[in-house]
Amino acid sequence: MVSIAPKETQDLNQMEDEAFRLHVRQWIEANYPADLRNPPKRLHWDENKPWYFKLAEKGWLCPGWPRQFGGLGLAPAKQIIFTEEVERYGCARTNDHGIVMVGPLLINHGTPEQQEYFLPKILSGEHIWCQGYSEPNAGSDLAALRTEAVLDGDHYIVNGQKIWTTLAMDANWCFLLVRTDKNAKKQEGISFLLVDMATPGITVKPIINLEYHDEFCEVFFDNVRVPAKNLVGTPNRGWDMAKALLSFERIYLGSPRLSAYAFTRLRQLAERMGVWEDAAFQETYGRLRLDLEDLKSLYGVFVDKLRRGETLGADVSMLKVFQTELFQRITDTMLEIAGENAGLLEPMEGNRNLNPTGLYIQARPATIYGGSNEIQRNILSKNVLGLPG
Amino acid sequence: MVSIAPKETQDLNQMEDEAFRLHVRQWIEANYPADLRNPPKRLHWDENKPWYFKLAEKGWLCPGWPRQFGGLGLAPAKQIIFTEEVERYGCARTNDHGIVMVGPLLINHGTPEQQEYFLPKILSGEHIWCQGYSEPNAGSDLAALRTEAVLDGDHYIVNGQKIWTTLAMDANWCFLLVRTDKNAKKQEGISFLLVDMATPGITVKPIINLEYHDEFCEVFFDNVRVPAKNLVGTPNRGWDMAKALLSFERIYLGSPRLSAYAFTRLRQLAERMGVWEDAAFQETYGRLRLDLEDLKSLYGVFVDKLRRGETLGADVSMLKVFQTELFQRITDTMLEIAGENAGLLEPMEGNRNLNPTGLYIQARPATIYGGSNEIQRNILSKNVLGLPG
Amino acid sequence: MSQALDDRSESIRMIRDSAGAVAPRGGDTKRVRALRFTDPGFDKGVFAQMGELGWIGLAVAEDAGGAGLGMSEAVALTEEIGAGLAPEPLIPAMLSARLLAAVEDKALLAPLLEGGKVLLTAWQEKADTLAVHGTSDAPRVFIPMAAGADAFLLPVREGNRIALHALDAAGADVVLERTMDGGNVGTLRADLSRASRVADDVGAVLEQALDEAALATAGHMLGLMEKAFEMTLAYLKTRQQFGRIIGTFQSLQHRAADLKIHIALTRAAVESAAAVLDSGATGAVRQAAVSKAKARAAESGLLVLRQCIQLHGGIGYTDEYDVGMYLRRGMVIANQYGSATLHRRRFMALAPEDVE
Amino acid sequence: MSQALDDRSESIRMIRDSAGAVAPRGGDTKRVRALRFTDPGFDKGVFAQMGELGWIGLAVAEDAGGAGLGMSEAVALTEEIGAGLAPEPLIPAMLSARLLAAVEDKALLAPLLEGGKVLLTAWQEKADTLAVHGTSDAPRVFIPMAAGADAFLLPVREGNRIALHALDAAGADVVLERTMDGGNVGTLRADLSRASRVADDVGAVLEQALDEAALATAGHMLGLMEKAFEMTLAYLKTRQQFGRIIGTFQSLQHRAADLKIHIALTRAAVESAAAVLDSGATGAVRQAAVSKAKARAAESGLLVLRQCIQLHGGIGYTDEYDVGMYLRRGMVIANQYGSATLHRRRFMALAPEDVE
Repeated sequence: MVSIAPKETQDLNQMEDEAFRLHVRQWIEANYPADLRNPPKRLHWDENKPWYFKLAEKGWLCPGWPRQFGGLGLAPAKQIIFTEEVERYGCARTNDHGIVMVGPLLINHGTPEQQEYFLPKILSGEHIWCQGYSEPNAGSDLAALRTEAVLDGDHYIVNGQKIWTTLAMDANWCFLLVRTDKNAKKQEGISFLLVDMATPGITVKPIINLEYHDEFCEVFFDNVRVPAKNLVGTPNRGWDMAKALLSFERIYLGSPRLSAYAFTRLRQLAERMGVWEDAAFQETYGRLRLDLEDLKSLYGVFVDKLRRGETLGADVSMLKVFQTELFQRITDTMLEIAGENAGLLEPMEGNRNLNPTGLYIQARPATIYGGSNEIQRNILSKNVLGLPG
Repeated sequence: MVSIAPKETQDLNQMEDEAFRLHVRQWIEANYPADLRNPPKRLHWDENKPWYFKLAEKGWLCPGWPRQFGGLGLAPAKQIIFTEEVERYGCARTNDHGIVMVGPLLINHGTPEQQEYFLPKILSGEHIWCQGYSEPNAGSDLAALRTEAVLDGDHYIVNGQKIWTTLAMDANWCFLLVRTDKNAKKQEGISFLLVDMATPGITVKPIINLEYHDEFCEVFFDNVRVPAKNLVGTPNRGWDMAKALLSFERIYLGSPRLSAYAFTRLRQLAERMGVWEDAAFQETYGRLRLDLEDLKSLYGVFVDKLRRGETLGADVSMLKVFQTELFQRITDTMLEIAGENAGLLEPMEGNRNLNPTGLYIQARPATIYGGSNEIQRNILSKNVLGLPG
Repeated sequence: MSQALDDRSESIRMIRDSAGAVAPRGGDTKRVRALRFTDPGFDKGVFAQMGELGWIGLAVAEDAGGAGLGMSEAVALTEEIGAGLAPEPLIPAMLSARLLAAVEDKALLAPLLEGGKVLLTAWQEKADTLAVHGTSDAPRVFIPMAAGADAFLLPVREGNRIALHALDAAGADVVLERTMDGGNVGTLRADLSRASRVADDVGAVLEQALDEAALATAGHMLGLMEKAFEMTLAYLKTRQQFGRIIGTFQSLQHRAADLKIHIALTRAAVESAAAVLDSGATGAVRQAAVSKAKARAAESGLLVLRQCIQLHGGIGYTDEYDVGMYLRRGMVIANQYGSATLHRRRFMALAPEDVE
Repeated sequence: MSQALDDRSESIRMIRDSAGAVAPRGGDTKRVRALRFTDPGFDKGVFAQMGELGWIGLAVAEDAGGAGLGMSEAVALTEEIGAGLAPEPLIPAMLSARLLAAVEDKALLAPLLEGGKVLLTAWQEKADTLAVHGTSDAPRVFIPMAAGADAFLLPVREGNRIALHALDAAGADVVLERTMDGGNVGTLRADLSRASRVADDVGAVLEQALDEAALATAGHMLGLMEKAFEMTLAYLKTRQQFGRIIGTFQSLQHRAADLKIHIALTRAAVESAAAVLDSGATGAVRQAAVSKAKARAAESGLLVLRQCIQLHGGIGYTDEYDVGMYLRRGMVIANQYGSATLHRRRFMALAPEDVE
């Protein structure tokens, strides 16, 4: 349907797994900017767009999208290898909401017009998306959202406020959960709206976080006029679509990569601080190591399911809980052994690999975002263990 | 009022603290049976009655009771020293419900007749009491108790079942919480009744616990006739009296003695298992040691309040939570280092000091009885932190 | 690895089904309770049944009279055994079978595989070890269910080799101690002059067999965890306090969620280790995989089991209620074939890190 | 010990009250925020005020110009300073005052006590230590708020003695690094030829002063914990999600209860240690008491502060909301004058056990 064809002409699905892995690895090593490996903070668009365009050019931006929508139609098993290699090399996460959220949303629920208009612009990097979900009084309780969209002729008039909107300052489009029926029950009456960030009435205000970084934003909507055709799917049925999209996030947040990265840095720090040989440190380190290895094993169980084309159940929340808390425990240990360096703002000795405070702070929100770990435990309790409300 | 005068003629309150401590210590060492120090299980009456009678004879059975009721009228500061010495030497807990519960209850709320009849028989060891509180469906939720007492002339007819009644098989009297008004709100309509265990209709059935020991019992009441004059205080007002009595239990359960005892045994076990010098074990041991020391400091804060004659608040629950969980963590560590001895039923090598499994099992219910630690945290949350219902 | 698991899902399912005949997951604990604190502490008839079902020789090659299956099936089986609390010494018997099959001593192997004779290997000289010293005159300790042994296999060091001897249990100097779960362990002071020589060197196969026993024990622990947790969930869903099902209390819900995570980690560690062994791994790779699984099982196992007691409240502390039997069994097996600390350290010493 | 505390409750109350003038517990953080990432990172006027209030010489004897109070008052004061997040280097200044009072150098001491001069002691040569090597040419590291120093006191080893030198900050080679809380630490490469000799041996008093600084830092941490927890409780009592005040969720209630226990343990450890020092304890008794308190404060401190972030959810991760400032300060002071591990090990090495 769409006009950009993937550059990769050979059918990657036909390759042997290991050959494919090597193919991906070599290309990444040749093309990913070395100075951006394992960046300590989430990168802004101006920093990571060269890489985004490299991926786009190669046709590897959206490997999981079907070929008819401009993707590679990569089989799940191959997608996993692709992701493993991206993570192995420490490639920065791009402004990927268009790729992982909007694309699948439109492919599954969009009109042909929406697909034809939006998908190529994601593939080309023309549209960079942000996700308008949380609100000041609808965080963990997302369904309590109050940003409303009222139909006025062939436009919706949007009023309200979003918060924790990742990299909204870099985005030119936003996919927005809005309330379109105030009288319906909480989860009903919510719709999915695609909004051009250039529309008058939108104000983006960065939030400085504990990393002194502006990763998140508040986004204010003051009588913003959005064409009615930009509603995705059925009006008032946005909640189910939003929930379905979260499955990506849950496995992503459960990936061992952050813990594995921090663990490597723990060793470097321990060596630098002269405690590496300390038997008690070795015991702590060994415990963390086994936690990490078992996390990898458990992650493998879920990845195998994906590889077999199965849908993941609510039990994937186990990964998110364990991974994020392990990440925190590793960085807690860093602070304990860092001596007075535990108070420094910048990496030690200008060495980005010796950055205990940066990683410690970075690990804090991991248990909050993507559905706080309290929410994840509620989900496990109710949907996996069947404990009563 | 009562006839038994304390044997101790000198006024102990006048002694210097250290002199008093020495006085108590020497007497304990001379009189406590050496083979009963730090018994691995709660002793039965036939085992600990010699010590009970020794105390009674000396007049030290109820040091805290006022002199006019046959006690020593010992000042709080001196009582604390007395308790410290008893715990230091590892004296077994006696069948002490009469002493710490019934005595204070009757002294504060009993009729002169009740005081005159019952108190001397506690002091003499003629009456051994047990506590009829919990029921199968009223454990953590004690106020849900359903054992009922219906007035029939000058007797109450008691029907129902109690559970977790400590050493009921050893007791000849029971103080019982019963429902005397089924129509009142949960906490109202509860009364305090004193019951002769020889009354027809009472069946005591020991419960074998995880120590393979019969410390607890079920007690069944089938049309048991109890003289109405054995009701303590105002009918339907038993709940408040029961709650007030629990303050003893909370500080008692928060005492560091169990953790301190287990900690000593941990060292002996570590030495025996050859891990004492292991640096990683030393780190674990050091953490437990500091937890124990800080527990002692915190316990000291509460003891100081008692010494000043203050009433303890709900925050004493902190001690119970921390002490019992520390006790468990110490015994968890024992099991970890015990190798295959972690599975033995009896102490290792016939040495009662090398008894990791006994202590491990003994530590399990500590977080359950006396108001489970979940309940204690509820209390802390509501009554100390003021968090809403 | 996961592909291999997929291919084997059928044999694993069959093993689990067959386990139901002996150690039914949903069954009562009458049989188990009746055997506690008796001698030998298990049922020789049931042991024979285990032999007939091919369990003792599960991982022994078919041409040696075994079932020719692997560790993936073995851990599924021991998991079921754990869930059903069967007291029979299956894992020690599998260990002995592995040795005898390797040295091709059919005379001893056949009755063991059939479950007609209980042969226990007396390899251990001190607590918490996997090392086989083979000191000829050292007492051999912690022999599980020694009260029921018909014979002992005795590794004895001769220079760099570990010879294997067999010793009839009748007349042997065995001192028994009771275990928490109502079973027993024995200390054997062997009189080598009464023993017969079986093989010249079992050093390598014994090392492997001990690894397999450690992993099978991890599977046993997984079964205890799963079943005790299942009972606990059922209790949380029915028990009322304060006018509410206690499973509605969020603090208990979250603790249950954490226990579920520990169980899932244990299962992932055990099953992935079994797949590593089934892929033919040897040496450090095998040992690292086993140690990773056993360390997890020992540590998460006791954690889950003791929390199951706590979540039951008072009733969990009674002998009458079954959940305590799972904790007791857990105490017995947690450190068998190596404690969490031993295995954690072995893992750290063996497993290379992906250091950039 | 507790009797002593009772007697001092009045002086402790007065110190706490006076702290309100400078670091009001209930006040806003405008002043603190404005000073972040500036040079010198604190307000010399406020420092002078601290001097006028007698804080810098709090534990210095009255005849030496101090307030003649003790550690019980000092930890109450630093607790208030922590609760109010004041960035002024009070604890380092108290340390310097202790040294100068001991060696009776009134010329240097007087302006320090008055708060007119900021004198910082550059004793430290590596991270996480309490040892004073006094290597004459070694860079001195982690000097808190070095950007604001008027002069440095420099301990230099001469055989078995530790001499003290003073060095004007103007012209000194100081490299600054920013800290998480917006302050700074400096590395001083001292040119001893520019320094003046103050005293021949401060070894013993410096050891004591470092213990006192460690304990005062534990008090500082206690203040951070108390205040951050107070903010968190207030948040739990007002914030709504799912149509409920989030403080009604039992999992959050129980976590709050656990944090309260950690705070209570820390307070008990800090205040009892202060009483030990005030009773005149020296040597191992003093060191053990300090180490017990500092180990607890460092460990429970960070635990409580990071949980306060978690209990706030997203808002806790913003710089705009104050609770994060408490975590950041906590990161800066947790390991100052020794980490939890250092102090735990020192305690274990020093404190005898009551072994039967």
